[in-house]
Amino acid sequence: GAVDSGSAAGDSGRCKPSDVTLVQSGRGLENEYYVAVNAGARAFAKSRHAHRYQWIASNGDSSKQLSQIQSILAKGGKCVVLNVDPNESSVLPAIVKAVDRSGAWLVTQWNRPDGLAPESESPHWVAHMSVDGVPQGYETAKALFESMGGKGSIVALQGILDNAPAQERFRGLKKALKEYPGIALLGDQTAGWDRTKAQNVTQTYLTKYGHKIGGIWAASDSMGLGALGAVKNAGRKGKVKIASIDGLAEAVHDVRDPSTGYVATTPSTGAAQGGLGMSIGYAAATGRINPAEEPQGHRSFYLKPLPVITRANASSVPSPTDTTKLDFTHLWSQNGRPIK
Amino acid sequence: MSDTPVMELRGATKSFPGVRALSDVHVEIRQHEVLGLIGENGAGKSTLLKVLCGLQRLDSGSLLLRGSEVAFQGVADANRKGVAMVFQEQSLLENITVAENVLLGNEGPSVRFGLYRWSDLNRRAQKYLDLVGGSLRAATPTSRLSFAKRQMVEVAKAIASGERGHHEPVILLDEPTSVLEHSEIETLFSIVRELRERASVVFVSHRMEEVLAFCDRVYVMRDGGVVGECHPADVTTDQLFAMMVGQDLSAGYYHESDQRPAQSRPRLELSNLTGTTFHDVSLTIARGEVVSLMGVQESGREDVARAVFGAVPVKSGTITLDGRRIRPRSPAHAVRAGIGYVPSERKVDGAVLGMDVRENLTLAHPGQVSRGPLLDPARERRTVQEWIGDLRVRTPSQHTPLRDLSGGNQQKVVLAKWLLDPDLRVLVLDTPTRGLDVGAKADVYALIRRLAARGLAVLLLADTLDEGIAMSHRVLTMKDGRITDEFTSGVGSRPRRTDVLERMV
Amino acid sequence: MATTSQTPPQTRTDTAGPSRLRRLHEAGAAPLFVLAALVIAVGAYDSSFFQAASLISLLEQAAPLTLLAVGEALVVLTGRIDLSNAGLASLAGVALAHGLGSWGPAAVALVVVGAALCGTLIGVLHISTQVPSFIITLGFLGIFAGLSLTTSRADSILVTDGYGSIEWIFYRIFGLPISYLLVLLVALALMAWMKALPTGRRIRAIGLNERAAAHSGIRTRGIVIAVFTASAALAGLAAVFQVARLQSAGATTSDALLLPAIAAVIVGGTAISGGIGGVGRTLCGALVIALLRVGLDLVGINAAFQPILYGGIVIMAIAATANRRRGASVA
Amino acid sequence: MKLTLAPADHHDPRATGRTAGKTSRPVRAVLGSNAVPTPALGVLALIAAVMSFVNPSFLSPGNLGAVAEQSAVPAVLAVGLTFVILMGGIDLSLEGTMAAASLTTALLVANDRNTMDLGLWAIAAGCAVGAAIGLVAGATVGLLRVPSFIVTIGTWQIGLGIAQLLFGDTPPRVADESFRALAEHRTAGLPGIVWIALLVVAVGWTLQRYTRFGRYAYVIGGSEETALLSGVPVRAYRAAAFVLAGATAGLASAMATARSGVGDVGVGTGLLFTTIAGVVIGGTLLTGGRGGVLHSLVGVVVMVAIANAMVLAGVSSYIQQTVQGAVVVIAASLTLWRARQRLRVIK
Ligand SMILES: Nc1ncnc2c1ncn2[C@@H]1O[C@H](COP(=O)(O)OP(=O)(O)OP(=O)(O)O)[C@@H](O)[C@H]1O
Ligand SMILES: Nc1ncnc2c1ncn2[C@@H]1O[C@H](COP(=O)(O)OP(=O)(O)OP(=O)(O)O)[C@@H](O)[C@H]1O
Ligand SMILES: [Mg+2]
Ligand SMILES: [Mg+2]
Repeated sequence: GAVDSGSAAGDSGRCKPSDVTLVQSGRGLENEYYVAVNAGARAFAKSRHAHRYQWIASNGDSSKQLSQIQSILAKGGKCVVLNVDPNESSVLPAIVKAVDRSGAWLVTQWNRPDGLAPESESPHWVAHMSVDGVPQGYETAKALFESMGGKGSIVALQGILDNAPAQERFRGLKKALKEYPGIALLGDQTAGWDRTKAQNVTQTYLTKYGHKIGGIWAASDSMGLGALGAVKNAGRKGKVKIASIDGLAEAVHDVRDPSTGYVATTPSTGAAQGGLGMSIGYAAATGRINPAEEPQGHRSFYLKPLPVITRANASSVPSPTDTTKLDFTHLWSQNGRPIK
Repeated sequence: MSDTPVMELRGATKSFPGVRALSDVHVEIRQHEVLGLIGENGAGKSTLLKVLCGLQRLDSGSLLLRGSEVAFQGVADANRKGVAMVFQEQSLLENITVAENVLLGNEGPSVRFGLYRWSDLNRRAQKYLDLVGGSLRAATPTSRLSFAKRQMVEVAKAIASGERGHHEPVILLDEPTSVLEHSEIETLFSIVRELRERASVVFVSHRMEEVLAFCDRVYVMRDGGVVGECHPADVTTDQLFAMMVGQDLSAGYYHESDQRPAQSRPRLELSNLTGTTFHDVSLTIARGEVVSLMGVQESGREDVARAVFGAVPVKSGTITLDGRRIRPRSPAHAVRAGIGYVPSERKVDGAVLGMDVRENLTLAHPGQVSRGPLLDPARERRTVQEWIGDLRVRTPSQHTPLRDLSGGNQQKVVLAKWLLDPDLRVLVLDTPTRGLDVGAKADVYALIRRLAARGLAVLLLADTLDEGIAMSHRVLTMKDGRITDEFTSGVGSRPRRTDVLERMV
Repeated sequence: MATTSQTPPQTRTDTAGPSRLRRLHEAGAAPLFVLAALVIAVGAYDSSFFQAASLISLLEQAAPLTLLAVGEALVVLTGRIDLSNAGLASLAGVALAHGLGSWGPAAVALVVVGAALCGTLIGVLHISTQVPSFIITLGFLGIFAGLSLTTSRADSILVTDGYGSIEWIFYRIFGLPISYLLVLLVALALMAWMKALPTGRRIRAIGLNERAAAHSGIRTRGIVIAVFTASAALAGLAAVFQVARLQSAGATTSDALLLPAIAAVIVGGTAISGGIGGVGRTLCGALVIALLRVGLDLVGINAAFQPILYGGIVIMAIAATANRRRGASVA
Repeated sequence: MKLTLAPADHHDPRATGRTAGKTSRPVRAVLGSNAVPTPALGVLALIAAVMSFVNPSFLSPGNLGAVAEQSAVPAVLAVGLTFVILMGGIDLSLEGTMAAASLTTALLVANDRNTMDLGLWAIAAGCAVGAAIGLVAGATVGLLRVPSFIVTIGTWQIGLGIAQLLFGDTPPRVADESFRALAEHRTAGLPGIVWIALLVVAVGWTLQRYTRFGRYAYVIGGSEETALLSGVPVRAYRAAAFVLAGATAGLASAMATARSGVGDVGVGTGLLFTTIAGVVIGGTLLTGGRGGVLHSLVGVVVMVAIANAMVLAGVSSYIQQTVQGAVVVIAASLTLWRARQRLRVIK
């Protein structure tokens, strides 16, 4: 493997629950998704009766994220449990290396470079979980195409190009497009997950293609909502259908309202990623599981795909920060297919 | 007319790090007089004026305005009390109009409720501009004015500032004539003469003749003190010189006896040199020869000098140095070919004011104080000390920032920067004595003679006609970008001023 | 006469000779004091910070930032700014990650030289078009970002083959981090260069009065180009460090180091108007910033308050270290 | 008396101002003066000319309206920033300031988080928050004599922190229809925010031309020393410029919030690049003293038009940043080309 095996290879953790420090790392709490992640992780911390829990924000700065983690490890030692959403996959090897060297416990989310996996690297990298963007992109696109009656033209807004979920989601869209020959993709642009940029790009598309556009697919809700703003301002609210991914409260709200033309989004996975990720790491640190002995499907996996949110089920969707449904005792209850 | 002086300084003392700029000075400015202030560089003239106008505070001593002691809160405060100054360096802003400059900080009724009333502003400014003549228009952007016109605007601005108070103003003029031409100086003097009717004027100049012709009373300063007070009627230029420098210098002022005949071998040759502001300029300077290039404004002489140094582009023609053709595309090329250049705008082009004396001295030829590629601090210290001694640079130490030296001493450092190089072949001097006191000037003249004797070719753009004639072996005149004539000028066979002048205008 | 060059008489307030404190300040002591104060403050909250592991970890984290900051300091000394160096480091990182597999150690040299050439291009464009460095390098920031995205195919690249040739940078020798020792070596070499050769003075002269420097025969254009080249080469070196540290490279990996690197230069006491400052104090400044980036987490400050504190402390640190000598612009 | 020789009339090569008397025709005089951002207008014309071949819908009224709408927010930002830059400073904090103001505004109009309903007064509150952050920067620059470049990096973070504190769990959604209408309702074919932007530009231009604040901005940018000597309270004016820049950032943020309908910490993302590049391309010098509000307006429109044109031209997302960066370099070179001169110092 690319990372040396640490000294504690094969051991499970022996930390006393009271010694464990729980650390959740992500971009920042100005983002609804991370609020949900934080809520999930915090809920887990609470369920284990208030161990030390810390949220650290990378603010989109990879070097800073690595530095924060290295500093916390230098100070905290073996009983640190980290649930990390790497700012970009390129910082992950270094994080794994640092964790492995200090004997702490790591669970990661979303991004990892090709060729790097917990099962082949280190027992201290307990697990990597992600959400499969392909079915998300596929299902939302299908809902969009259905709402358009299976024909017409769409434009697509991509996420930051340098990002695996963005690519997976777009792949899902492509897959759906193949199944709907009546639907044409007029163009796609990145709006970098950004609402304002999405609004500007959509506005430009609307002037470029005019009434040809019957639908907009966006790789994230924030961009979908930006697109909705542009559609509204162009006076075409309801006539242009929109579908996107992430389950932001506002998007769910708009899906409920038929006049917006917002047809689909996906449920938020933040709380599950925070809570379950933390509980898996904690289980390893306290010796409840021995990562080295867990099957591959427990080390690298996608969360179970959840049904998309459409108008039919929108009113029953729980809030993204709702953690009551999370079951921290059944560590693998949400596992979907393994990541190869 | 009352007897109380308008302004008075008593026991005024002012020190800067390492320098005592004023020591126990007592001066008074009387009503409706033009008071002259002369003295060598660093004598404290500008400091005195700055104290008078509120720019600097006294360490000790007192300042009296119309009989009562004052402490100005700053220039603006002094303005409000009727004291205004034209600074030695021009301080107009070129990105605003003339009117705005004249009334800067003094817009008064032209700004109502925070809003500019341009017509009113222009009208009021025009009033002051008309006072100084020269067909200045208030609404003109300042960037479009020539240097001389800007000087007039400065005077107008000072009058405007001074008249803010309820009394007759005191106007302080710090070397206002140094950049002006003959006719402009005449204009300035007539303005000041008129001004005398309703104001008091303090006038600083290095030109004795001006001071004598023009002032009612003169203070002579030396080393931060007033060493004499006289009335122009009673003294001669030579006496003033003597008083200023503490010895009789005027005899050997230009060091004419030191002029050595030029060698025959040519050093620098320009042939048919053409640039944007000069055409077909051909001239030759032999080893050991000083050639002065004379011309009025826009004659192109300055750009010829800069072209030799690679600072302005040449369109056609050739420059030959010691028989080899050179094409200086930048000053760096020229320097490597052995050319040195002392620019006219010392503070902008010549000196790095934020660096110390030592670093400035060795900036152009660090090789002279290095061992191999490495600077040799010991050798550097020694060399710099030698030059400081040789040129009598007055500085507290080698490590004093150049900013803290007086103008003349700065100029000496700028000159010495080139002299460090034993291989220097050509020295281009653009008004090297502008703003220098007579003592410093004499030092510079002596230096030029010495350099010529060493075999250098010197191209001199003199500050005055006399200087150009007295210092050179040959005088070339330029007009409208072309060379118009050539005069030889040996010891005892100097060309007549009028002849030279005729070919310039 | 241009208004920018006008030097009307300045108000002088200082009458005494330079006091010892002032001389210490001018020698660059202030950044050291700020650094010490911060270290003590963090240590007071959490004494485990004084453990060797924590301090060494801090040095390691500071290494790439320091390289960028030192390069930036050279540019800032001439009165210019380089907004592109962090973006260039990202691009160079991507190039290195691609190259290491097939070229091995030679890729390191190639990347540093390639980065340096990018700097030369920036310098040449800046000089020949006479467009302010701020805007040229802002443009190149965009250009580099786009190129990183294209060359990385918007994916991060794990380095497996050839990683051995740079991995050692983040080893430790006798417990000391090789990475930071290398940075020190580079910095000391630059300091010696600046001190013992005329170049250092020339750079400062350009920062203080470029026209006078040009009129003294200094090849100002060449030096400015060289300085941008050096900054870019150090950005390339920083990229090597980043790849060694991360074992991978992404299109935006180093982008976020831009403002911290500039802050490090200024906190170090180098005047943004040029001419005053140097390399050594920038080392200090970089450590201050590196510490600030993680210190607030170590102390356990709530994430939402962190930016406010960070901003406030940076401002105060600079207020303490800024050189307010006359002639230094404060705008 | 001695006769003196003055030096040749020395027009400083660094001055970008042009020599008088060379232009006779009034049109040329106007275009040649600094009053009109001629080169930036030229760049704009160039973009239009190229696009009329590539994709003529660029010049359709609908798309021009889109460009106007997308320019509105950065244009308002640019007005405030122009005064800071005119005085020789810079304000990098606007993304952080916008974040704080966006949250403030969204939480003060009718929203889904609390029961506030200040209506359009919330815009004033947003401006006030921006102005307060600007005041921190201005006061720090003035009192501590620290370069604005770095102070505003600090206040940027402070603004972000305030925004994060206000964010809570979800972005506050704007429910106030009259507030949203600023972006959605069209008058004479253009949404309200475009008219607001035009009004702000007009006010900015009036400030620049007819007020002490505006004229002294040129004075301070021309020479701080001279300004001080003339009794201009430089610190106060400089602080005022930062306050103005903060307030316009607050207003711009309110406009962007009306457009997007949520209080968003990322509301200003990318606008710093657009605005500063726009201001410089317009011809306002970063060293201060030259340029103006109209220049900045044109520069910002150039930046927005480039982004718009690239989408219309179908330029791949991968190279858009590269193209934009290259265009910045080229446009700035064109803008400043005529001022090139040997030994000219540009930093
Ligand atoms: N926007 C402006 N910016 C700068 N200056 C202006 C502006 N508008 C007007 N001015 C100036 O204000 C002056 C007054 O304008 P007006 O048209 O009233 O001139 P005027 O009174 O006829 O001329 P004057 O009184 O100067 O002989 C104009 O000459 C012009 O110089
Ligand atoms: N009609 C006028 N009368 C008086 N002053 C004027 C007039 N028009 C312009 N000015 C002044 O002339 C100067 C240059 O004119 P210009 O119109 O170019 O000014 P600007 O647009 O404010 O600044 P810039 O030169 O940077 O574009 C300005 O300072 C302005 O105040
Ligand atoms: Mg003087
Ligand atoms: Mg204008």
